[in-house]
Amino acid sequence: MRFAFTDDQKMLRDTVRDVLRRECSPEVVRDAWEGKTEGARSAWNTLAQTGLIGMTASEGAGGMSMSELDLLLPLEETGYAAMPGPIVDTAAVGIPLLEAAGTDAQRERWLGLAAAGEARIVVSFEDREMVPHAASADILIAERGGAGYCLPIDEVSVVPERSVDRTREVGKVAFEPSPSYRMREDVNTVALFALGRERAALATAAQLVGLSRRMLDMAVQYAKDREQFGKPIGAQQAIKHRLANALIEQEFARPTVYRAGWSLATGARDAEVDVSLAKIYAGQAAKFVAKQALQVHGAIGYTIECDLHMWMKRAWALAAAHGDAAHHRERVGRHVL
Amino acid sequence: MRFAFTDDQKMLRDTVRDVLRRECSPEVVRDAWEGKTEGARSAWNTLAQTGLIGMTASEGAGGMSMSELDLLLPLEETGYAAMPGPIVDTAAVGIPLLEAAGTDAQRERWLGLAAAGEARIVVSFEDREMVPHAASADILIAERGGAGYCLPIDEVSVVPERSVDRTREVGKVAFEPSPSYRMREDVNTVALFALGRERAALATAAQLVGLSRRMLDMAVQYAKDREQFGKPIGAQQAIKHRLANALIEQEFARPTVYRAGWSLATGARDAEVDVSLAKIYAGQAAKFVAKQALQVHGAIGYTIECDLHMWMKRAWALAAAHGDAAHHRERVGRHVL
Amino acid sequence: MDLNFTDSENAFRRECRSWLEANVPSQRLPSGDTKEGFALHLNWENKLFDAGWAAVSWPKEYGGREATLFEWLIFEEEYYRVGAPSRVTQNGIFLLAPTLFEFGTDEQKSRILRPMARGDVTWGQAWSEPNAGSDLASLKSTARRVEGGWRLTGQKTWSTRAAFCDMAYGLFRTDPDQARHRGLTYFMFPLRAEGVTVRGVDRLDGDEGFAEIFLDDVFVPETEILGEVHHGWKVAMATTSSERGLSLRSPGRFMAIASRLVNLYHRFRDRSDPVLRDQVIQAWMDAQVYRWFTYQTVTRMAEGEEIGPDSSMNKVFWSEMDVRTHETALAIIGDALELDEASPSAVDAGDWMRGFQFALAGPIYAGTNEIQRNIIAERVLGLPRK
Amino acid sequence: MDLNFTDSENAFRRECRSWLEANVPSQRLPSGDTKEGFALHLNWENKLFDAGWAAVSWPKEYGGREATLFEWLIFEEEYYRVGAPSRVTQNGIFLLAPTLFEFGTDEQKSRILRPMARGDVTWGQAWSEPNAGSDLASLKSTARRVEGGWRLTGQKTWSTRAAFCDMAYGLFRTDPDQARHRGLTYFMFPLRAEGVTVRGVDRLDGDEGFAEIFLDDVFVPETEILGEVHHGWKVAMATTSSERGLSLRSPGRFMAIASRLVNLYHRFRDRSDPVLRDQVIQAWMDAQVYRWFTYQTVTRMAEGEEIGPDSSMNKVFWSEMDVRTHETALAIIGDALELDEASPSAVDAGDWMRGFQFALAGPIYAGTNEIQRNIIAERVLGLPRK
Repeated sequence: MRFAFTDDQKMLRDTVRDVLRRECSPEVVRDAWEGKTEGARSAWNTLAQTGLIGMTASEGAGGMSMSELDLLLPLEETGYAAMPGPIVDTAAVGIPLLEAAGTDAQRERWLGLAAAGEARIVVSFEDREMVPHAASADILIAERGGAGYCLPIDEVSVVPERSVDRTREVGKVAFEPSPSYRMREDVNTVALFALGRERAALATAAQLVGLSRRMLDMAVQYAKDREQFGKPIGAQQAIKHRLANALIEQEFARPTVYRAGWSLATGARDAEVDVSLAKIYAGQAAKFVAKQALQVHGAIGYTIECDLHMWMKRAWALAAAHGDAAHHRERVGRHVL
Repeated sequence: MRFAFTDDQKMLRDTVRDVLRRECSPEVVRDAWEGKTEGARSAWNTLAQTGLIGMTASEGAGGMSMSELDLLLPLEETGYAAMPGPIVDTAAVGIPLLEAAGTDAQRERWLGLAAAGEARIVVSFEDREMVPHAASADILIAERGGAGYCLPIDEVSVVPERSVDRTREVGKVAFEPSPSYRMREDVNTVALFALGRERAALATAAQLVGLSRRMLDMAVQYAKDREQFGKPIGAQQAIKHRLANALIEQEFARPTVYRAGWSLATGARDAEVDVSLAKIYAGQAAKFVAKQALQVHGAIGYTIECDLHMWMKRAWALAAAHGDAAHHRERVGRHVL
Repeated sequence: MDLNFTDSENAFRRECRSWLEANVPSQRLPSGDTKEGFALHLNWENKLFDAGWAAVSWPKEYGGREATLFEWLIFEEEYYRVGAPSRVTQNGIFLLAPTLFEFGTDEQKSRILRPMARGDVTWGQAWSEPNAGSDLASLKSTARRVEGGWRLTGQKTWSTRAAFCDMAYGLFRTDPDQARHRGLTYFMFPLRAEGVTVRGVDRLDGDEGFAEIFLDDVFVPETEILGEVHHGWKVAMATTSSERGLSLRSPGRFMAIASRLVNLYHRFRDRSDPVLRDQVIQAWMDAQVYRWFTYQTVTRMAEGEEIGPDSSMNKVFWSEMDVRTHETALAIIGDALELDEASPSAVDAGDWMRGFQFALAGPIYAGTNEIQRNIIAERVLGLPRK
Repeated sequence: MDLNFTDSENAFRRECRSWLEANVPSQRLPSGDTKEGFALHLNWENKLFDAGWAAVSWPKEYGGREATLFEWLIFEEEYYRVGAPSRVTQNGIFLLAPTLFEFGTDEQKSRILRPMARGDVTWGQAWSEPNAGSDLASLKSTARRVEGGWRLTGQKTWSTRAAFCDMAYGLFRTDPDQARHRGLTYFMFPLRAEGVTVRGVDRLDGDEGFAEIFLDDVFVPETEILGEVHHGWKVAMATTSSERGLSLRSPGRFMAIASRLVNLYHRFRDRSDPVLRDQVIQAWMDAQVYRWFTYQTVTRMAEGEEIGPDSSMNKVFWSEMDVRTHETALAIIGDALELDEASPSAVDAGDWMRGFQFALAGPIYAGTNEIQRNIIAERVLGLPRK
């Protein structure tokens, strides 16, 4: 029993953290909100150059064969930076699906590009036609009627919707399920997409932890800086306890996410229960931290001139994505009771 | 629309308050805990002499024909004092039931005595064999198989149980449902007992409000008196907010109980929904205030040398009695959804 | 205690209801916190005033109906029940007007009230400054006495809808030798005068609902002072206590939201689990309980009692109830909660997310809930200040 | 990261389990916080020690097994899983012993540890005084130097089980010229010596679990000082941080309670509504999450890291989880919740109400949760003290 990441895993996290600190500042996120995505694209490309977009691809395909567990800390950092773009869909879900279920032609055409960060993948599970980043992606992988499809985005109808988090560029996708898009039929497609759902939920949970950490950092900094009645508001016990509670929620969510990463990576029994716990606690923590951070910021946090709102809105969206609390609690309930 | 008690109702409350302040001190409650019930009996008798035990009886039977609404503030005071004894069963439920459903002989034998406080009534609803104060009561009124029974307690088998609140003297009652105990058959027994249940729930809610008020008073006083780090603990913002939250819970429960009293007294439509709200909010508030009061008292509140525990334990018992939160929420749910 | 409405109260309700049902715009107006929406809302406010519904509790001479407090609550219940547009005049009618009635001269009242209620002259509040939010007494804007009046200088912020308004009101330090609560004066001032710059600030929900106001030696005549010079704090406290109390949040608002929530639950029943069902019940119950609490308070007010710090309990309760209720709605909606009014697939045009964001401001504005809890603890429970 | 137990850890678990299953008393012992129950519990502790399970992490020379931290957690999981008796020796083994290992002399360790772990000499803590609870540094008891030792005078309170114990430990002011944290010394002292009066105090749950200790010029030899004279604060902080940290509350305890709750739910399923079901799920999940959090912390400790103020997060989490879990159980039980072990109709002999009352102490003792939150805010988040 050893509940800690390896030095390699921490080094990878540090690399991602450094890249994002340099290239994905709040200004870059703010630009993406206004449709100016050059900065975010550039951060994506730098991550790709260091091999981080394709890290789950096999080494033959230009990747590092990394597991769900290896992916957690890098994804947490993308949440911390509120990085725009379909990194969950591409790195955590799409590339492994393409590799496991893509036809030779599909893999040949797309896998290397995806692993190099040059083709962005979005994934549409059965009955989930609403897909973030659909319009700006290059490839859609979709599950329809128990079969897998893989097609270039320009052959997909994408009806734009609008998220409270403008960087998410949500769209409703539809396409003709033509045989030419079909993925392999000699694999257990249903099981592979089911695994994809687990990976999506887990990866989202990791991002939620990162979002929490950043919002808490912002709130703590603000509480130290902002003075009222002649002293920093962070000296008030009500503010202290609010932020202490936020930290507790966040810090208990973290190992829960890490545990789920280990379970999925090692194929542990009841791994899906662990994934549900991860999603529930990470979503709950992020929403809770958002609320505390907003209250600590007061009216300033209530404007879009303050960066906080971009993190809060991402948190609200992700807490509901890939199974909201009700969905995952029901799954845990069936296991426990 | 006027949401306030009349001067008469407030005067009655003041009378009860004065009697209980004099005759039902914490020492009297503590004595009752240890089986020494003389003091509590004496308080009961004084309340009876001022007409307050029999107030719901008709004037012909020595009462004041008072309504469920009139009864609320006096009962709230009995909660404030944690008065031992079956006052809810006798005054709020038993006397009206006896008067409405008792045979001439039963009424002749018991009603005057009950109204004068000389015969204490306990009530056992269908499927509720656990009855507080059974052993020390004089009369049992019971609903069995849709019929009403009224009999002297010495003809009832009472198997003693023990409550966390020792003054409640809970017992399990059983008796031979002989025709000689039958109450009137020419009335709607089921409806009358159903009304009795509403009255029991409402009266209990009123007592819960009184319990809350006393626990909060104790906690506020303690927070003013107890010093730590050189100043009263009540100067700490965490203590302030804890007690402010307790006050809010309590003060929103109060009008909810009063509304239910008015609804029952005037036969308002959906009165039972109002009763459920009253029981839910009063129970919730009392449990919440108990928890805050205990935390404010710290270790001292955790001993039975501190009076607080007698109020807390009464609150826990009453919050679950006559329909717990789950029961009443379900009833409201059926109305709303 | 009589919790039935009187015949005349019922008649009043019928009159409200039938007028509102006949006149409320059938099309939802765009948000009143945007420039175009603000103008459309003013049309509605004109109509409301002309029919005598803009300020039902005001004296008839100013366009009101001299309604009782309970009639006012009835009006609000009906107003929200029918889903009528939000009131862009509220910072005038509900915050400034009560202060005018208490401290204003006859000249001020007859000049200001009717145009305010009709929406012909619109008012924003100018309480906060960048470093004086909850700690209002630390404000730094000044007023300097000049021939025939005063000159105002300073910066105000979080002024709701001030980007679209004509006038504003706030406190300025008139005696530089006094500190904190002393030496302040309550001024009304024009937003479109020389020396005034108003910069809109987008809120969380994307609307330009806030503004910053920069004042650079702006002239206002003597007639624009409310109450006495140097004694503005007392005047302002009357306004903020009405802001914190009943006026902004009548029970009708929350009863209407609870009804909409019940309706939402029914529409999504197949995917709403029993826990969500219970939260819907809770929301409905909370709105009821808030109603009884408020009726009790209004009875005390109607009978001449001062409410004082008790109103802090209202503020904490409704603001946190409002957040919970919207959270429940979003949980029912599930992952479509993120879609806004520009989305074809949005549930109820994204209203619940918009309402949620608006609700999140509740625990912050009009005195944060931290401050309200301090007030409750110190002034109601009597706990020591330090 | 490897969240599988190793072969040797699994072997350790099997060994614990089979010994415990064979030896745990089949009859529930009466509460260890009563005089008769205490004696029966000591019999059990003897047996536990003789089989080498009393203090698994101790060196073998003192009767331990030199178990790793994870093996200790495994032992605890098995201990609670099988429902073994609560440990009346815990104030010795889990609070005093770690301090002895850190600050004790060889003579002290070889004299004190084995009898402590075997339950032959029983230990109570004597931290609090009537006016020094959370503010421990304000204590007033004194120790005066005399020929060959010291004389202790003062009053201690909230001493768990001290009414039945042989010895206690606590801080006394040895330098009257120093204030607060300075000039204090950590003493071990006899409870049955001349000048000591112990008065039992009944707890909320009716057990005589607390005691007050009155000391009137009680002699203790020099050998009973732990650490240096006048430097007791540092020694005490080591104890209280172990009290606040892992030692009192291993995950196994809460996993066992969660399992019992699931079992209770199944038995009362027909009257448990879906909301209660959800709360049962929550309780189960919280115990899991607490387990992962603790495993993460224990890994850090095993790798030599100092945990420090992070342990305050454990304390807040488990203490509030424990209250919630018991509240859920009581809600399932319904109005029979009030019946205690003397009642024929009590559910599970009233254990849940008893456990609830015990749980309510969690947010109070070992540093109130208010203090823990201050620590988290100031020492982990770095917020300003004043």
